[in-house]
Order: sequence, then C-alpha cells, then structure tokens
Amino acid sequence: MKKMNLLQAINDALILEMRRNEKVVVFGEDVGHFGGVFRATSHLQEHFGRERCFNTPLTEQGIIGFANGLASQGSYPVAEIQFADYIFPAFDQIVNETAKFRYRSGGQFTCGSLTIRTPYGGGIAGGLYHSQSPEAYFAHTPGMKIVIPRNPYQAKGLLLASIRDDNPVLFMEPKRLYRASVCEVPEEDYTLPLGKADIVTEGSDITLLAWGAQMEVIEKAAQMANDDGVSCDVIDLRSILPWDAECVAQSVRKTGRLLINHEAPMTGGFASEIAATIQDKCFLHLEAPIARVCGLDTPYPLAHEKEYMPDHLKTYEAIKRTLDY
Amino acid sequence: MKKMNLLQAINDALILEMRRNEKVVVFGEDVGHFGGVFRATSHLQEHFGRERCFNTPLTEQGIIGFANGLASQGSYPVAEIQFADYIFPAFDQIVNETAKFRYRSGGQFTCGSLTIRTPYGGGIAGGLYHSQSPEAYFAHTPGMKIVIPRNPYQAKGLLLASIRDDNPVLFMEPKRLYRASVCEVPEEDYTLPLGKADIVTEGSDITLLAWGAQMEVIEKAAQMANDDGVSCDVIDLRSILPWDAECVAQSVRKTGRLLINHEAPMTGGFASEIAATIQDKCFLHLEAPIARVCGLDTPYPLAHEKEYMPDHLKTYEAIKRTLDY
Amino acid sequence: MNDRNHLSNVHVTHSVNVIENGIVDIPMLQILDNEGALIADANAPEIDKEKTQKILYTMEYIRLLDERMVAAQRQGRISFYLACTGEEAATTASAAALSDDDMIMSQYREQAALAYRGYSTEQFMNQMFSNRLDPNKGRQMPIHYGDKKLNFMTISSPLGTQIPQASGYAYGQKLQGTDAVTICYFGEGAASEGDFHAGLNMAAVLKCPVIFFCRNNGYAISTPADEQFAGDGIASRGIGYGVKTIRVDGNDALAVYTATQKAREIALAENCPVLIEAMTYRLAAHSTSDDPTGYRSKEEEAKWRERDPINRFKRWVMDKGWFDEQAHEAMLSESRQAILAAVKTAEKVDVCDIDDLVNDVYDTVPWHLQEQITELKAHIKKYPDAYPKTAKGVK
Amino acid sequence: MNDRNHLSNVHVTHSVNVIENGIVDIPMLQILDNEGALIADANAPEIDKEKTQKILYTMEYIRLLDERMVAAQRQGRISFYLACTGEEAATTASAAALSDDDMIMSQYREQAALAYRGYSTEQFMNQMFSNRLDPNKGRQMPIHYGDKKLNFMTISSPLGTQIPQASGYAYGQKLQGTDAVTICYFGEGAASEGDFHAGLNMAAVLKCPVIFFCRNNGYAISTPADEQFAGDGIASRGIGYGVKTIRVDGNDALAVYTATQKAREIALAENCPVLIEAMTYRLAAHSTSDDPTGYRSKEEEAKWRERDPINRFKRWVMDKGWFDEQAHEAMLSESRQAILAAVKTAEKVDVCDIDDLVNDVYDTVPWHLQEQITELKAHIKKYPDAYPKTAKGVK
Ligand SMILES: Cc1ncc(C[n+]2csc(CCOP(=O)(O)OP(=O)(O)O)c2C)c(N)n1
Ligand SMILES: Cc1ncc(C[n+]2csc(CCOP(=O)(O)OP(=O)(O)O)c2C)c(N)n1
Ligand SMILES: [Mg+2]
Ligand SMILES: [Mg+2]
Repeated sequence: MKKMNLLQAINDALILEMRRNEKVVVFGEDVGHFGGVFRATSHLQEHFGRERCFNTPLTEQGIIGFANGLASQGSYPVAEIQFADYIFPAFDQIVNETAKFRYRSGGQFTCGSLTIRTPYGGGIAGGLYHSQSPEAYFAHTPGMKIVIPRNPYQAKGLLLASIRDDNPVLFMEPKRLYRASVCEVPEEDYTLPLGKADIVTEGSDITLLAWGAQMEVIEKAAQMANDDGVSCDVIDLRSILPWDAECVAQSVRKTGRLLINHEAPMTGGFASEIAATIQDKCFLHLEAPIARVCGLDTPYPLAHEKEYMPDHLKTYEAIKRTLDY
Repeated sequence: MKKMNLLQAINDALILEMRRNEKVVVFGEDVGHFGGVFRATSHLQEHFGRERCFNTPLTEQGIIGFANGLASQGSYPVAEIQFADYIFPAFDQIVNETAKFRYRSGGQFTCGSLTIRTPYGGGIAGGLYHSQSPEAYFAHTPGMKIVIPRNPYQAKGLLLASIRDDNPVLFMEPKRLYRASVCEVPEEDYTLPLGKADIVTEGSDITLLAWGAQMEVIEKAAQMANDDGVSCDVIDLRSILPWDAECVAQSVRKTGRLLINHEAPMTGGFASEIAATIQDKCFLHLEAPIARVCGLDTPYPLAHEKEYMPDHLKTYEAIKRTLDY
Repeated sequence: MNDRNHLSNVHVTHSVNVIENGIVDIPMLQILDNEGALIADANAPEIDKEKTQKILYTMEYIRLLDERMVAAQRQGRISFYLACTGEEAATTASAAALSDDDMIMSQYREQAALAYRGYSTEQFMNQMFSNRLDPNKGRQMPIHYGDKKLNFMTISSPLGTQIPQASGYAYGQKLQGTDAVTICYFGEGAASEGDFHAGLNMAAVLKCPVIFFCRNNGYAISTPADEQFAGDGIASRGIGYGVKTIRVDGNDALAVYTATQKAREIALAENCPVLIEAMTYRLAAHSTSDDPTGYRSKEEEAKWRERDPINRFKRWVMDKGWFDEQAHEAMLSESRQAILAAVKTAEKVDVCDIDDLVNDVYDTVPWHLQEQITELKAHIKKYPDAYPKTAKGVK
Repeated sequence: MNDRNHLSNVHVTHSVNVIENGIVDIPMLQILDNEGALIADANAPEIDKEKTQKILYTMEYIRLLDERMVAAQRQGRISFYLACTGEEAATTASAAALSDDDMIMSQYREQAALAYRGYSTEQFMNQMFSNRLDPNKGRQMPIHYGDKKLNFMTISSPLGTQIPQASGYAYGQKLQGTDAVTICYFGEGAASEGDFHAGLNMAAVLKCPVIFFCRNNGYAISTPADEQFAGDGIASRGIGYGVKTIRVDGNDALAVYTATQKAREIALAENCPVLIEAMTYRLAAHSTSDDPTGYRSKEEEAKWRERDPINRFKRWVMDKGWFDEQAHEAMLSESRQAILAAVKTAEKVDVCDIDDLVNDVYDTVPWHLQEQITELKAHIKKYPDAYPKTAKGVK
C-alpha cells in the first residue's frame, strides 16, 4: 500500500500495464516528454520510449481515428483527450466508428482494446470549456463502455480493468480530485469490475446515487441527513454504460426513495436514464418521485459556478423533500 | 391549399422564406444545382442564384462552422447535413459553438438565425449509417432547439418558424415520410409554434407520445387499442428541446398512464428525459410505470430492421401491459 | 533538452512574395498512351504474364459484376449498389502492387481491389443479400464488404474516417515489425473532411508506412471537383504535410502499378506515408440511388468513355502477346454464370438468427441487451407473421 | 451544362516524379534587420507618425499588461492569464493594417490586436475579474475577451473552431457588400485541427475575403512544431488549398504590417482568402498554468529574447526620429497606474445577478430554466452564507 493521489494512481496503473503488456501505447496532446498537462503520463516516455508514449498533433478527431486503427490492428491504445470539453471533435470517430466497429464487421474487426482517458468536470473555475461532464452524450451509444472512478484506489483498479476489457472504454477522470483525493493504493496489480456499482454506505430511508467527484457531495449530504436521523444508502455507480441497474433497483426496493446527483445539465443527463429505468423496475416500491439534483440547463458558468453546482446543500434539501413527500 | 409531400412542403417553405428574407442562404453537400440528394432544395439555385444557394465541399464540420460564422454576421443560414448519421463530425461546432455562442458572449454575438436541416430515421433499409435518429445526442445541449415534423403541413409551418426563431434550431426531417406522407398544405405563409406539443387524438386511458415518423406507428397502435375499448390520448411532441412538459403532464394527470415511442436506442434516448420528468410531475397520478417502446440498444441493423423497430405491434403490446399493470 | 529552431530552414526575402496556385507543377505519370501503346520514353514495370492477366481479368470481372448488380438492383433483388465503372485500373493495379499482408482500408468504390485479393463471387453476393453467410451478419447495406482473412477492412459509410485509422493501423504494423504497409483509398470529395487533414498530418509526423490513395474521379455525387477544392487536385496538399506525393493517370493500369509499387517501396524503406493521386473519372452513376443526368452532360461522359482503362490495358496485353482470347472468353462466360448462380443461391439463404441483432455490440451480451432480446423473442413468438424473416428461428 | 474537365491543367510525365518536401521555397518577408535597421533592398511601408507610435505604444502597453496580470495571477487575484510576450509585433502590426470595420476572430493570444482597436484597461479588467461589467457577464475564464462594438468576436476556448466561422463571416460580409474583411488568428498547433482544413478549403472554394493569420510560435503548450507537422510550416499548406500565401517574420512589425496590408488588398479586390504565416516565438509560458522549463531550455529562450520585436521596432522608430521619449515615458507610467487602479476597481465590482445564470441561453428564458432559477433563488435565500456572491441580490 502507498498513499497516492488520483494522478499518481493513474500514472501507476499506466506504468504497470505498459510493463505487463508491450502492446499498450499511450498518446495524446502533450502526453510525451512533458507527461501531459496534468502530468498523468509523467515518465512514460522516459521508461518506454517515444514509440510507445508520444505527443500527437493537436487534433482530437485524429487522435481517436488513429487510435481506432491502431486498436483494430491489435495494439492497446490508451489515448488521452486533454479535457473532456475537447472530445467533441472526436465525436464521430467515437460514436460512429469506435462503438460500431465490431458490430458492423460481424465481429471480424474491433476496437475493443481501446481506452480513452479524459479529465472531466467542474469546480475548478474553468468556465464553459474546462468544466463539462459529457458522459450522457456517450451513454446513448451502444458499443461503448463508460467508467468514472471516485478516488485513487478506484482509479487504478478501474483503469487497469478498462485497458484489459475487450470493449472500447471511455475512462473519465474527475479532475478536481486529481490532487485533492488521496488514499492508500495497493502497489501491486488489481482490477475492479466494470459494470458494477459500489455500495459505499448502507442505509434504509433513501438511496443516494452519483459517480466521480460528486460522490463526496452526496456523502456530505448523507452525513447531514444522518444528523437528522435519516439513513442513506450511498452508491457509486462507477460504470455509466452498461450500468448496474440491478444494484440500484435492489437498493430502491429497500429504501423506497432515490436521489441521483450529477454535474452535467439536468435535461438529457444520465440521471434521466436511471430515473426512467428505476421507475419502471421499482414502481410499486417508490414512495416519492425520483429526485434529480443536477447542473442547471445552461452552459457551464464561471462567476456563478457555486450556484450552478449540485452541491451538498441542494442534495440535502432534496433528500428532505423526498422524505417529506 | 395544395397537396404536397413532405419534400415539397420543405421546398415550398424554403422558397417562400428566401423570397421574404434576402438574408436567407441555403447550402450543404449537393444542395446547389442538383437540389440535394433528396431534392429538398430543388430550383433554389435557379431562383436565387449561386450566392444564396450553393454546394459546399464535403465537410460537415466545415458546413456548420461556416454557418455559425455566417449566422453571427447577421445572415440566416439554412445548412443541410445530408444524413443525420453524418452530423457527428459537426458535433463540436454544434454543441460547443452554436449552442454556446450567445451565452459565452453575454448576448453580444449569437447564432440565433441558424437552422440546420437534416433527414433522420430508419425504415428505409439504410442500415447502420443511413437510419440513425440522433435527437437525444443534441437534447443534452442547452442553447439548442430541436424540432421534428410529422407531416407536410407540420413541416412547412415548423420550418418557417424555425428559420425565423432567434435561436439555433436543429430541424430533423423524417426521411421515410419524404415522399410517403402527403397532405393538404396552405400555399401561403404560416408558422406553427416551437416548444409546443400537438394533441392529435384525445383519449382517457393512456397517453401515447412520439414524434416524426413514429407518429404513424403510435396512431396505428392507438387504433388497435381502440378496438379493444382503450381510449388513447395521442400526442406529437414536435419540439424535443425545449419540450412541452406541461402538455404531456396534463394529459398524464388525466390518463394516469404514459407510453413513449422513439426509434433511437432506449438507453439515453429522449424518452428517458420525458419519463424522468413526468414521474416527478405526475407521481401521484401514475397508475403504471411509464413505458418506453424504443429501438434496441444496438447500432441500427439491416437484415433485422423490422425486428429492431419499435413498431405498432410492440406499442400495442406495451399499451396492454401498461393497462393491465 | 535540445534547442529547437523552427526557422532553421526558412529563407528570407525583402519584398512581398505571394505564393500562388501554379507555383508547383505536379505532372501525372503516364506509361500507356490513350490507345494502350507504350509511350516512347516510358518504361513498363516489370510484371509477369500471370499477374498481367490477373489484373486484366479482375478489371473485366468487376465491370461485369457491376453491370449485373446494377441490373439486380433495378429488378429489386438487392436494395442498393455502387459501381466503379471507369475506375477499374486505379483500384486493380494499385492492389496488384501490394503484398497480401498489406492492409487495405477502402472507401466503398474499390471492389476491384477486393476481387484482386481473392474475394469470391459467392462472398460478394452473401454480403449484398445480407444473408446469414455475410461476415457482417447482414448488418450493413450492400457493398460494405470486409474480410479479415484477406486483410481488407470492413467498409464504413461515414466518409474519411478510415484515413486517420489507416495511419494508426500502419503505426501498429511498424511497431510490430511486420514488413507490411496499409493502403487507404478515398475519393477527392472525402478528402475535404477534417479526418483527411488529421490522417495525413499524423502519418507524416508519426512516420507511418501508409499509402494514401486518392481516386480523383471528378465528382462527389453531384459536386464537381471545382466546387470541392480550389487547389491543384489533392496531390498539391502533400506538399503542405511534407508527404511524398505521386500523381498518376488513374486510367493507365501500368502507371498506377508503377506508382503504387514505388510508393510501397518508399513507405517501407523510410517508414513514412506516401500520397498518390490517381486522376480518373466516375463513369458510373454515384450509386443506384443517383441519376447523373441531373448534373453532367452526356458529352462529357462520352469523352471519358473513350479513355476506358480496360481497353487501354487490354491492347497493351495484346501487344505483349499475353492476351489469351480463349481464356478470356472462358473467364467472362464463367463469371457471368457464376454471378447469376450466386445471386440465385444467395437470395435464398436466410438472414441470421435474431440473436445476432444483439451479438457483437459488446464482446459478450450485457444484461440490458439480454433483457431486450428475450422480450423481443417473446414478442416475435406472439406475432410470427409480422416478422417472417426470423420467426421460424425463434423457439 | 458545361462540360467539366478536372484534368485540364494537369501535365503529363513518363517517369515517376516524387514531389517532396523542399520543392517550394517559401521565403519569409523581412524589412527590418534584427537590430531594427531598414534592410538595404527593402521598402518600409507607408505609415505615418501617429500610427507608428500607436503600434509601438500598443506593443509596450501589452507587454506591461501581461507582466502585471501574470503577477496578479500569482497573487491569487485572478485565476488565470495568458501572455503574448514575444509575439506583440505579429498581432499589433497586423491589426494596424486593418480597417476598424474588419472583423477580428482570434484564438486567445491576440490581446494586442484588441488593445490596438481601443479596448480599455478597465474593459480588460472587467473581463478578467468576471464582474458584472464584463460583457460576457462573468461566464468565461479570464482572457476570453469580445466586443461587438470593436468588431472583435468573443473568444472561445475550443481550438480551431473560429477558422471555418471566419470563412462564413467573411462570406456574409461579401454578400452584404461591405468593404470589410475578416481576419482570423490561430496558432500553428490549432492548424492541426480538422476545422483548419475545412475553413481554408471552404474559403478558397466559396471565395471568402478572409485573412488567415497563423502565429507560428514554435510551440503548442509543450509540443514543439516538429512534433506538430512535418511540412514546411503552415504556409506550405496554402498551396494545397489554392490560397494565396505570404510568410512573414512575425517579430518584424514593418514586415507584418506590409504583409497584412497586401493580404487585405488581395482579399478585397479578388474576393478570396489569403494565408499569412508569421514566424515568431512564444517567449511566455503557455499560460499561468504552464511551466516551460519542463520542455525547453533557457538557452533556446534566450536566443529568441534577443530578437525581441518591441526593441527592434523601437529602434526603427527612433531612427525615424518619431520616438518621443517623454510621451513614451508618460504612456508607460500612465498605463502602469491605470492597470493598477483598474485591478483594484474591478476586483471590487460584484458579479452579475443570479438571473444571468440562465439569461442568454436562449433569446428568452424558457419554462424549464424559469423553474430552475426560481428554485435556485429559493435555495439561496435559505442558505445565504453558502452563496455569498449572489445572496444579497436575491429577493
Ligand atoms: C461523413 C459523410 N458525409 C456525407 C456522406 C454522403 N456521401 C456518400 S458518398 C458521397 C460523395 C463522395 O465523393 P468522393 O469522396 O469523391 O468519392 P466517389 O463517390 O467519387 O468515389 C457523399 C457526400 C457520407 N457517406 N459520409
Ligand atoms: C479543441 C481543443 N483541444 C485542446 C485544447 C487545449 N489547448 C489549449 S491551447 C493549446 C495549444 C495551442 O497551441 P497553438 O495553436 O500553437 O497556439 P499558441 O498557444 O502557441 O499561441 C491546447 C492543446 C483546446 N483549447 N481546444
Ligand atoms: Mg469523387
Ligand atoms: Mg503555437
């Protein structure tokens, strides 16, 4: 075990996997010698050479197009998109190509070995274009997996699982936790399962569901509610696609209430899918409407970031509303 | 009044608006002399000259980038994306630029005068890349409007309203109705409201909601249900963003049941947003879970297209299940 | 850290030099004249009788296949087809200059390259009839071929996407130390996509052994090349990327063969991309959904019909004395029959089982797709008549 | 229909000609030598004393502003800043060659162009402090300026997006018959984006009067130009698009002025795009979030510090006898004080009212945003201490 922050855990996972599997190739804007603007790829070029860790020209569509071809050839590309806000030029390559590669060829060719890493999310005074949480844009795309860790331990285990998984994975890193989140991380090799939620705290009155950096927010709200005598089941979804509906449904069958929190705007966010599925699976158990505590339906603001964010206070209030329904 | 098919209605609206407003400029791949691969822009170049109706090079990101600049300059671009399946290279220009232009500049600059036209949807043996219904990908984007007509009358009125609306509008045309849907269309100028659903049939037992080409499907299912003595409120959502939640909620408060049908895959489709919102707004009125009858969570298939589609039979069965809940 | 100087190769001038169109002349390699005679100061490539005949026969076979399948589409037997008439030399002769290990990533009008590799008439048909023998499992529209064994990447409709993919594929080949390259075909229209820019630039910077083969056939559906770009074709762009570039007469099989051979040699020896622009003409309609009379004249087409690449090459083969009338006739009539028979067989083969609707989305079928397919099967069982293609397979 | 022939300008060759790097020499216009003396066979542009001084003062002002704002960021007064040190001549002198009606669409490192247009110190500060006087209403990170009255398009962070937008904007100017052009600034890194390809090609085909002004400053964050492209800079790409191209010494204000003036003249007269590549160097860190010691040497930076564009131009102004020591000093000390004062004022100004969180998403606030803002206000009222910036404005 070793104390690591989230960046170190990711760096550790990359080094481990590049050692274990010589077909792993890491690239993206500034990831080479410099080690990435957040330094997640520090020392990789030094250790593994320029052929296996390199800078690309500044073109996200090119990075993912290149990665798709490389994956289909048999390598294990781990491509970095510098900020999730800049993943959209690659949207076609991801949604029309990566995700459909295997299906359209009847399984002859695949991009299953591809992992796309990208830092996402707000809370860092980044405004419109350094704060977005675009997971829902990709969650409507059969063929993709989407994974989001909440801390360094989760990050290492989930990233190793993502690289090894035989499906393309979009691995989204909560950048406001990069240095802020620190915990004990095993130095050895381990993986955590994709597609499985993680029950962080067990409770009986309401289920609180989130992922990534918002886990801290709902945990804080759960504590406040706890002080009022409300007992919360706190769940980290971890995988957005495919997602662990059964785990959530089981919890909701127990608690009768569900609150989902995410940073992205409410409309069309992934909470809508969860709510739609759970109201179906748990209709007779629900004692109140499923609550969504999300970003507002605006571009991500700057001066009003605090007001925009689905923080612990809004979550706490929504818990109370749901219980008082 | 004149009998028109959907293509003619669109062509008619474009001619009318180009005459009325000399700042309207129409462009896209093959839309010039040839009049577009579906002929929606026939004769425009002839009537209005090459400066106001022209072919572009084959680049969707360029088409929308160009359109954004042109709109911000004060023109009224009506840009065509040849198939909705090919809109993804323009995703960044739409989601990061078009939609955020006004907000980020504090209202100094806008793309409000932009309209993007694109044929969408399946049922034409088009397979993975000539069948997609990507509305939900855009519905998570504050700043955009999304409009989908169900027949020629709606198409003309909604397209004219879209071009004149001071917000960027993604106008999606159900291509399997291009020639199949024919009705009486006023030759004069008229608009239909954006953001308003249209109640097609009133009923009391269940609300059926869809848009575009799927309206025919739910109407057919409503008829089958009607033969069983089930009375359906049939609603055409028309605008996906912002959408008319109040109209749907009112109907559900009356019927106690809601079924939503769309062609796109279920997970993260727009039905999830509707279900999430309505279970919240109508919690105490709902007598059964909100049903979603959608495409499967696969890329759009070819040989199994019939099986994939959310057809009238699947809809009819879901109506029965919902009523028997 | 080494000091860098991005000005090290830049000269200085003291009056405004405007670099304009026409500053570089990029001539087009021609070895056969329009009548198929070897041009006086040109050298024919070294190419043996067998290969020569294979090139010729492949071109003729594809012309035949195109004719038959356009007809089959008119008869409503298949939903869609896309012919390569007029461009047979560009794709056949380039494929002939490759090794079988080289990966082919095509746009959609390169069926001749696939045929040259050995794709059988039956395979063509199974794909086009979307039946259960189609390796794509009936999921894609006709003409979206692909065959892993033949190193021919499954075709995808979105234009240009294969270009950066080819760079990545070739990079992988280099890493793996294979002696193979990737060839990436695309049209001059697709070269307007952002993916073209990304693909060529990345290949140049990252030193990928890839041949970018542009078929400049004058049109992208109805859009003529002069509304597609204002520069000197696609070849002139190679200069901007620092990519070695060859322009070739795409209707001259020998020239295409020579150029591709040279490109492959450079790509492998120098680990770098090479761009080939083949000047040709799309004599066919864009596809069976298209009618070119809406945008170009019969006269224009006629001019190009005179430059038919098959006749031109055939005359050279004849001059060589390598044209075997009998073998030729046999091949043609055999192919004709084979195509006819294959159509009849393929159209009778069932579509895949309904489970293939959800297979291959992921490596294994996840819970939600399992739920969806189970529900779908129950539904089909209830309404077998509504789903005739799959009902009998649902137990 | 006119017959088209996309081969009409293509010559023929009979042996393989490989077009390689270096086939075209694109020299760089220089008018002042490194010491600021007029080069013997060069002609200085016609430029009067007033304008000359304005250019010089703008460059000096921006250098000052950059220094102060980098310091302000270090002190934690603003969250982010991005300096243009070393590139002042490229942006100032190009802006000086424009008319005020010309639209400026910039990347983010062109604050000198904005200052030249007349953006005040107070305006800079209001934007950077995200206060209620910021025309963006505090919605964007520092340095994302924009001013409709000054024809300076609001900056957007995604790289390259403004390039095709500039083509569209210029097309609109042409349609409207204004005598104005659009200038579009971008870095050599951003030129790798697909949007660059789309923007230049479309401008060439659709004949848009736009000046594409590339600042080739050797780096895109840590990525040196030689890992960005393999061709001869960005200028060599102009050939591929059929876009007239001028390369210029970006550290020579007179050369930049001359080149931009010429480009504007061509763009307006011929309704066409012109590409300028200004060769310069980013002496500054990429931004306040960056530390260049991680990727380049002090020695390399030192070499470029010697080619400082401000000193070079200043010496020429002095030689002209147009340098007014007193006015210069006054300007500097005045600016210094103005910046200091403006910082102090701007940081005290409140942020916008909470309603501006939902305004401008659409032309009017739709029902769902109305619901959301109403709920938010109620929440803020309940927890005023948690939202100190807006609580007092919520009634
Ligand atoms: C991204 C994308 N946009 C548009 C289309 C529709 N489309 C199919 S083929 C074609 C023209 C392609 O022309 P070119 O690349 O020159 O190839 P050619 O047909 O001449 O062989 C177009 C616009 C597409 N398939 N993909
Ligand atoms: C689409 C996109 N990708 C990545 C980034 C992150 N980023 C910001 S600036 C920059 C480097 C830009 O370099 P260049 O264009 O050369 O401009 P310079 O900073 O040298 O002025 C990068 C990668 C971005 N803003 N947008
Ligand atoms: Mg073509
Ligand atoms: Mg740069």
